[in-house]
Amino acid sequence: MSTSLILLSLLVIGIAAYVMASSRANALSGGKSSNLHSRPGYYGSYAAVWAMLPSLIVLALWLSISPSIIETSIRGAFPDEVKAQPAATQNLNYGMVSAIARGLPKLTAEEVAGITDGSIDIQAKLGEKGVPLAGAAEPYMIEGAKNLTAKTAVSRLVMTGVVLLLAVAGAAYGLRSVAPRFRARNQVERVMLWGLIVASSIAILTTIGIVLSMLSEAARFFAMVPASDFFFGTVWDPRFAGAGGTSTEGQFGLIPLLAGTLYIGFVAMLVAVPVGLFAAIYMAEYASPRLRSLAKPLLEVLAGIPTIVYGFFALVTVGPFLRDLSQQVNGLVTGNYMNFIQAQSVLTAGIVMGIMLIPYVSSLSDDIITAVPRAMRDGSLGLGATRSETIKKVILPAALPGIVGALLMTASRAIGETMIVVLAAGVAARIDINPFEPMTTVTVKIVSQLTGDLEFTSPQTLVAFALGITLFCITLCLNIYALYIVRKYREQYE
Amino acid sequence: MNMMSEAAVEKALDKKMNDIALKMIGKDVSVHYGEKRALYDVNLNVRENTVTALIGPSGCGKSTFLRCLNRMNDTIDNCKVTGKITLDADDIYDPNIDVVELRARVGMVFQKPNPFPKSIYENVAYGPKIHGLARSKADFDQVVEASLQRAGLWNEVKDRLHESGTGLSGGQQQRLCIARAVAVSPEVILMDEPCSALDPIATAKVEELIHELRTNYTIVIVTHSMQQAARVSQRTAMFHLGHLVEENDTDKMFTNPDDQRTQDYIMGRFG
Amino acid sequence: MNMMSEAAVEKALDKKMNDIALKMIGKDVSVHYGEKRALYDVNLNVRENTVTALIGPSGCGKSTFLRCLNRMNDTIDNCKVTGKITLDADDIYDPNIDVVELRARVGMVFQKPNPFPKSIYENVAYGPKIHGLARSKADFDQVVEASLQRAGLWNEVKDRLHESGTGLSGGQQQRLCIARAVAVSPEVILMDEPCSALDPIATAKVEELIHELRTNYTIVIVTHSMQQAARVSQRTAMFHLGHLVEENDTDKMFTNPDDQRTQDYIMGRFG
Amino acid sequence: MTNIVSPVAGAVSPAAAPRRDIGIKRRYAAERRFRAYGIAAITFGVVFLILLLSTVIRNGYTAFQQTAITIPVEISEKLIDPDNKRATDPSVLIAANYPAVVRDAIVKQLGIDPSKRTEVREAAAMISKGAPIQLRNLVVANPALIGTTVNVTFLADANIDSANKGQIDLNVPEANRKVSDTQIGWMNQLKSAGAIEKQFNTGLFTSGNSSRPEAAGLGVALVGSLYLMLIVLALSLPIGVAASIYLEEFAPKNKLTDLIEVNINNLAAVPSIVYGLLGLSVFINFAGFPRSASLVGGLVLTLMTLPTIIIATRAALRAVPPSIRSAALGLGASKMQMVFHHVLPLAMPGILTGTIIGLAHALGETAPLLLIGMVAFVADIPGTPLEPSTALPVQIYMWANEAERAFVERTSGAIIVLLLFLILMNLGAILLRRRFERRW
Amino acid sequence: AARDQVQVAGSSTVLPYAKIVAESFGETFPDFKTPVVESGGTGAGLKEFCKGVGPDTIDIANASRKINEKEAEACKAAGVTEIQEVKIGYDGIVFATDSSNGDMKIEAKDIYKALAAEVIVDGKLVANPYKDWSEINDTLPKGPIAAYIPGSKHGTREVFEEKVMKEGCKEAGSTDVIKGLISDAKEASAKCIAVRKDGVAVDIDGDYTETLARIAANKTGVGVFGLAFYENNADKLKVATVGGVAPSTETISSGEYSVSRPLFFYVKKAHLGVIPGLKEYVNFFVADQMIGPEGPLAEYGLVAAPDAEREEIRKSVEEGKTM
Ligand SMILES: Nc1ncnc2c1ncn2[C@@H]1O[C@H](COP(=O)(O)OP(=O)(O)OP(=O)(O)O)[C@@H](O)[C@H]1O
Ligand SMILES: Nc1ncnc2c1ncn2[C@@H]1O[C@H](COP(=O)(O)OP(=O)(O)OP(=O)(O)O)[C@@H](O)[C@H]1O
Ligand SMILES: [Mg+2]
Ligand SMILES: [Mg+2]
Repeated sequence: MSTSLILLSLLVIGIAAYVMASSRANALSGGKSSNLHSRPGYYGSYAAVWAMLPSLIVLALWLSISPSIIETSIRGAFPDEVKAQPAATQNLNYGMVSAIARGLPKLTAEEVAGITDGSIDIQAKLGEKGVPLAGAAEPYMIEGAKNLTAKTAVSRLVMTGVVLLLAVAGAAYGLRSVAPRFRARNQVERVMLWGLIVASSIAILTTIGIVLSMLSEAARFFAMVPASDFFFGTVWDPRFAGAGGTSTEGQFGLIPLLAGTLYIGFVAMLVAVPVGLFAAIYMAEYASPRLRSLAKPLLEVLAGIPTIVYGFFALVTVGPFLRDLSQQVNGLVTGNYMNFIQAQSVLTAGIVMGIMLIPYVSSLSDDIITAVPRAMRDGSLGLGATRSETIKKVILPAALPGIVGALLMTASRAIGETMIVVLAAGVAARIDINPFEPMTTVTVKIVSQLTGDLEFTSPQTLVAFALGITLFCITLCLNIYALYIVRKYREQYE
Repeated sequence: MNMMSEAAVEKALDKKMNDIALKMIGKDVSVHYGEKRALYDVNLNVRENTVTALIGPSGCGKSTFLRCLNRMNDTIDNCKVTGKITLDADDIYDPNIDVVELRARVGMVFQKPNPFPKSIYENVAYGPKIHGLARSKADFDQVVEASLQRAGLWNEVKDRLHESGTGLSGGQQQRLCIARAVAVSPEVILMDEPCSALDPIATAKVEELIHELRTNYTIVIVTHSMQQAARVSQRTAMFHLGHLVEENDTDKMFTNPDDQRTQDYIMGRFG
Repeated sequence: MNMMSEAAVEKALDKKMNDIALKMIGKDVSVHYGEKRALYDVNLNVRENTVTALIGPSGCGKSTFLRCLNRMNDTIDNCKVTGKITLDADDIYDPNIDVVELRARVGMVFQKPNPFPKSIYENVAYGPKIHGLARSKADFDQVVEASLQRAGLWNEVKDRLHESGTGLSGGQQQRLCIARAVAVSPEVILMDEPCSALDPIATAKVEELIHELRTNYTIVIVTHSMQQAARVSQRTAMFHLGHLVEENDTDKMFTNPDDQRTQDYIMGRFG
Repeated sequence: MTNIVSPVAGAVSPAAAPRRDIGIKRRYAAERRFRAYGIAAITFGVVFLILLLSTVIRNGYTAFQQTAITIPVEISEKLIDPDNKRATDPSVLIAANYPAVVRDAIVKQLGIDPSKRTEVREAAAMISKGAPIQLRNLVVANPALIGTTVNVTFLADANIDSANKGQIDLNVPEANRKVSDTQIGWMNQLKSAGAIEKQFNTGLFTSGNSSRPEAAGLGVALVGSLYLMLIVLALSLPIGVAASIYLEEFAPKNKLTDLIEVNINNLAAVPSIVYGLLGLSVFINFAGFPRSASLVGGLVLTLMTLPTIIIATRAALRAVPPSIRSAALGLGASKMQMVFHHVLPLAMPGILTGTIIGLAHALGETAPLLLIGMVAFVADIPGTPLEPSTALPVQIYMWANEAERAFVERTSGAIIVLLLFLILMNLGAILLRRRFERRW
Repeated sequence: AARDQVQVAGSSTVLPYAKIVAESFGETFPDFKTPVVESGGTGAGLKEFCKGVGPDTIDIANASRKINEKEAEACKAAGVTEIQEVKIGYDGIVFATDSSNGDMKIEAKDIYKALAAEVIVDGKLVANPYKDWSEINDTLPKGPIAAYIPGSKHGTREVFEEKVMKEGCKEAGSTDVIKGLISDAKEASAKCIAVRKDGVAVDIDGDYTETLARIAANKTGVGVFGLAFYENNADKLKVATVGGVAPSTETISSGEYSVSRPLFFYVKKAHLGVIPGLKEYVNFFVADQMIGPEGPLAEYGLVAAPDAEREEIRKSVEEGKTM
């Protein structure tokens, strides 16, 4: 049976179990549900869970483990001289075997025979059928492939049997457990709880995945470039080390990127936080429902505009505008019409990114502010506080944890943004305290080092992974600090 | 102090006799919550330096009327108030009136205790702070202590002033809210069932407070305890189904009311 | 019906005489909120089909004890309960006990009315729904109406069953919460000042309800009205500063208490 | 406090009593300022939005129109099937010299001497290079057309399209323009003959990508984005909400859950391209999903969106007052029931906001798609999420980098389409959110 | 899973050409699906290419440079032993400014002087002091120096460094002086090509559109473009002659204009004849109809290889010659 068919049968068994168990519970209750511990639906769900969950787990495990078990046994049957080859070659050989095995079912019996006795060129034959082979196949590979096909078939058959049997057995067990005092709801809720736990573990798995997918490459980078040069270097200048290039590998100083990241993020937050917070406060506390229901989605559009659009907006409109403005201002003040704001600058990037981030602050904060119970507002207004005082002294403190969460997310987005920075602040890695000069961020460099024409094993590319890991650790520390702050100032209403 | 207070009482009584010092006047006050009408043309005056009790069965509109007096109904979206209410001859629903000043002058204790999720100290100091009634730390300490004393809560909380006000028992929260309202010394204090969660002793303390406040302040109190109304108030108004049934001197009200319904209600023959 | 109820009362009295039917037993119950200790080794039994009143000054730990009886204290982070409480001989703090089932058997009306921000109908129907006590729409209608009737709220809200429960007056909310608790017919009902926001007539109705419920249910009520305690309860327990001062038959308690403090409190000589 | 207020003389109005100074003027000024800040903030955001949108719309609205040339085409048998073998060998029809047919048609229409080779070439260049294919499909579908003359509407070449829309600066020296003066003359000639007209650009929505600007469309990108968003919505919303519920309502509050919380916040700060790396190694290399497929893209974007939804949901859950929880628990609801019946509905607005913002972000994201091969030239509309496809932002990104001028307006046009997509997508959530919003 | 279309990845410089070919291929062969062409850079493309053999790996990697040793080894280790290299033509690299500027004639040494991190002044290596084009060469227009050059990850950057900076260094006579000052040969040659970091030379990590936009925002700036991009935007840009030669397809293919680089693609031989359409695609690509001087690629801006070289390419494809 194909996997999807098995899944379908499991579903059918599950539904059947549900129906039977709940009707059985109904019958047991004798019309008075207080005789039962749980509602009949819970008994049904309990039986369905028993029918489907174990069998699904077995199915998943089987599907993921059996290939490697079969692989080991096939490899064990390889001739000794093949086994003596280096591991990489062996892997390739096994790749061939599985490719042949993929092709075998597409061949007729004669063709298989032909292949086995060597009268037909297997590579060409399988190529015809759309299965590419990396090289010429040796007899032991064909043998292995046949073996593989056979074993896979057996494994699948057994798996189908086991899984379906398990499902039926589970359903029966679930059904048998139906008894008035049986705590079906607790059991079902326990399963749900595990579901929730699994969902939250996805976040953990993502983290592990991210760290793992970067760690080994980052380690390779640090094998080529000393960590101290990376962490304490103040010059970012990875040179082009192309094919047979003569140039050296350049310098990979983290500091200018980090400074740029923090600076640009800071300016962006300087725009986004006040604007977003005030917008949220206005929408939640002052605006008429109509204005609010219009303004909120409008501002949310800002979050959906692709960042490249912001980037070009910064490059073509905001940057030159600020430059010309500074020219005029300088001219009026000093008489020297020299622009002091560069067209590409921290300021430009910060402002434009800040605009993009407004809805992150405004929409979330608005929801949280709206959720503060009315009694809090009444209490303060009744004492003669103005609305703004109420907001500042009562509502915002009560909404603080949520708002801080929103702000953290906003800051995170600011750190993770690329296109706006590239187009608005450029890619020049410099250290400067003047916000009117260009700088760049870690993220920009991660993207630019990962794309482009360099080979993947050069430190120029690998540095992206080192940057990624470092950024990860730094933001982690910032987040821990933020959590500590929130804990300290949290106010629980009621 | 006692002397003075007595003098004040006398003065108040004088005024009452002449029927002049009307602190607040409600004329044809009607309230709608959306479609539902909650008050029907209520004409009720609040006399200065007097305790006015509002009584009536649950849901008859006492809180609604009370909330009209300092415009707390403004905060309810679908609530519409018509008619005229004056405070010291100023129409409080006049667009030019300043709600904040109004509420600073007409303070309120809500029916459901609603302490801020802040420390007990901050809860009480909040009003004086926003109105600038205290400056130095010492001022604040003094105001906080005095207010908590008056609400009869000081002894219970003096060791935990900096713990959260939401961690108090129900009755303690109610007294905290009274302390909070008293701390800004408004001219009129509206109290919506201030003793509902209080034991007799605490109730007595609050009643004493009301008595004491009366010399300088005007008080409107909602209560469902006839005894309490009789004990603390000079004037009583009886509501029923959104109508003002009767308004009268408390003594008269509880001995010989004009309206049959009042009589029935007070006698517990109602419903 | 009346006959039966009388018979039941007699039965209950019988049990009481023999001192057997203890529905709940609290042994050495102590509660800490963080550092602060709120109850000190309370030993208090709740008899079956009896109304037990808890009295005592505000902040003495009545609500805290009540919340121990159905483990609502579990939801407060820093609250720690020690000692042993049994319901029908099962230790309710046993890790194997099903808290949900416990709470379905031991219902609660909270001190501060807390209706769900749903319609009045849904507020009442919620309990029966999750416990599967009603199936059809008609069943639900019937349960909702009966419960609201019992809480004396039906007439006021029958036209607006599908409006929000939070748009009710304070007293109406309180009765709604009572109706909500009654709708699931728990074995034990804990009521934390159920009449605090009610006028005398509504109070009388709730007291009548309590009286009626007593035949089949066990009731624990917190009240700060001595009169109410005397009217509705058969047993009274008096708390003070976290200690159980005295537990006794109500009659005895209000006439000739064993403890001096009880006497003082009841006489109002306290504080 | 016990001081008696100044004695009231007789029947004088009590209003004469001096009022307390509670700094009302100053406070009202602060109040007005505060309000003004709010209005300013909203105005700031909205003005920028309008500025952005108007720029985009100004540049892009022309992309929704397309110049088409309708000319009579003589489908001569001589050119298409000179040896009359089409009955036996259908491939003749496919391989026939259609470009010549198109060329002849335009040459005839303009009345050019067919022997002047450069002029002929220039004239032929006015019609899209896709025209021969269009003609071929026409003939293959209906071989009876051979030997007849039919009116066919071709797309004009992108440069003629631009010229027709007035986007080409005729002051630039002819050598530096893509359109010659002769072609402009011809264009005007065709215009006066009524052969050139602007029509609605349906191809923009239905065609796949193309290297010819006039034929390039967003079909693949639209379908791809649709798949992506469906996958993201179907996965990230339930997973995100489930995770938040566990962390906020069930998880014991200890160091481990703190770590998870911090960790999720931190995931929001991971640059999106890193998710691309993760997707490449997990979904393509490890799990063996195909490259360029929207399924993989959807999974990657799901991981990227999860932190946003989780953070928003947790904040919303936290904002539900505890009294609601006690009320439910007190009635004998289990914790699960309490959460799903009461807390979740109240937290819904916040959850939906998180979803709106998260999806908006996912809809506009390019970087992670780069590494899993979705930044690609794809011409065929994908039938399933396993086939190669692109996404709207990718198309915008790629068109923005095209050299041809005609792609400029299309880039803006694509942005408009993306925003429409965004608005449509969010409309449901916004309406839903309004339903759930209430104050208590 | 079997795949029914060709998958291509790699250099974004080659992308437009591959796109044109893929599209025409799809139209010409209705039986085959149009190939999918990813962009993402030569390095990433080759990495995917070298992942192994089989339908779950790509068939062709586009490259704007030759595959290097390490990459070829990685390929081999993964089983990609037979790789066909196909050169498709040349990419000309031009310097251009905003069209509002006057004619610009530059020499490699001007660029070197304007952009080098350190230049020789009075026999000493000092940080680049020049601020204005006219300080370098008075034939150049007056205006502050600003240049938009490809980022250090781009293949074009390498060409820029090798063919312009290094040449300019030599032309300016600095090479020898530097060699005299610095003993280490590697370091000395690095000095020649190091670009100043004071904001005068701006790295562009994006595409030429970004350079174009930057020039539009700063009219005195000089940008580096591909010939194809310039030709499509000739109305907005003014191209500079280098060494007196104006860049064009003719001058580049004849070698007169030196700043250019070859473009390639690499084919996985094991996939030929297996992935439907792959063989046809490769043949279609190298036909004169595509890469010839009259073909659409040349029209777009590719500099076609000389006739003989194209013949060579076709022959080696025909023979299936591998590296
Ligand atoms: N969540 C909490 N955190 C800290 N302390 C608490 C908390 N809840 C109650 N307390 C304290 O525990 C003591 C007993 O509180 P409890 O609520 O049981 O009083 P009570 O007898 O119900 O009083 P009342 O009649 O005022 O409701 C009080 O001093 C109170 O301040
Ligand atoms: N926000 C509201 N929306 C709709 N109706 C309301 C609202 N608030 C109160 N009502 C209704 O208006 C009427 C009067 O309510 P009000 O709160 O004034 O009663 P009350 O006299 O204070 O009663 P109680 O003693 O129970 O507090 C009641 O019927 C109530 O249901
Ligand atoms: Mg009320
Ligand atoms: Mg209490």
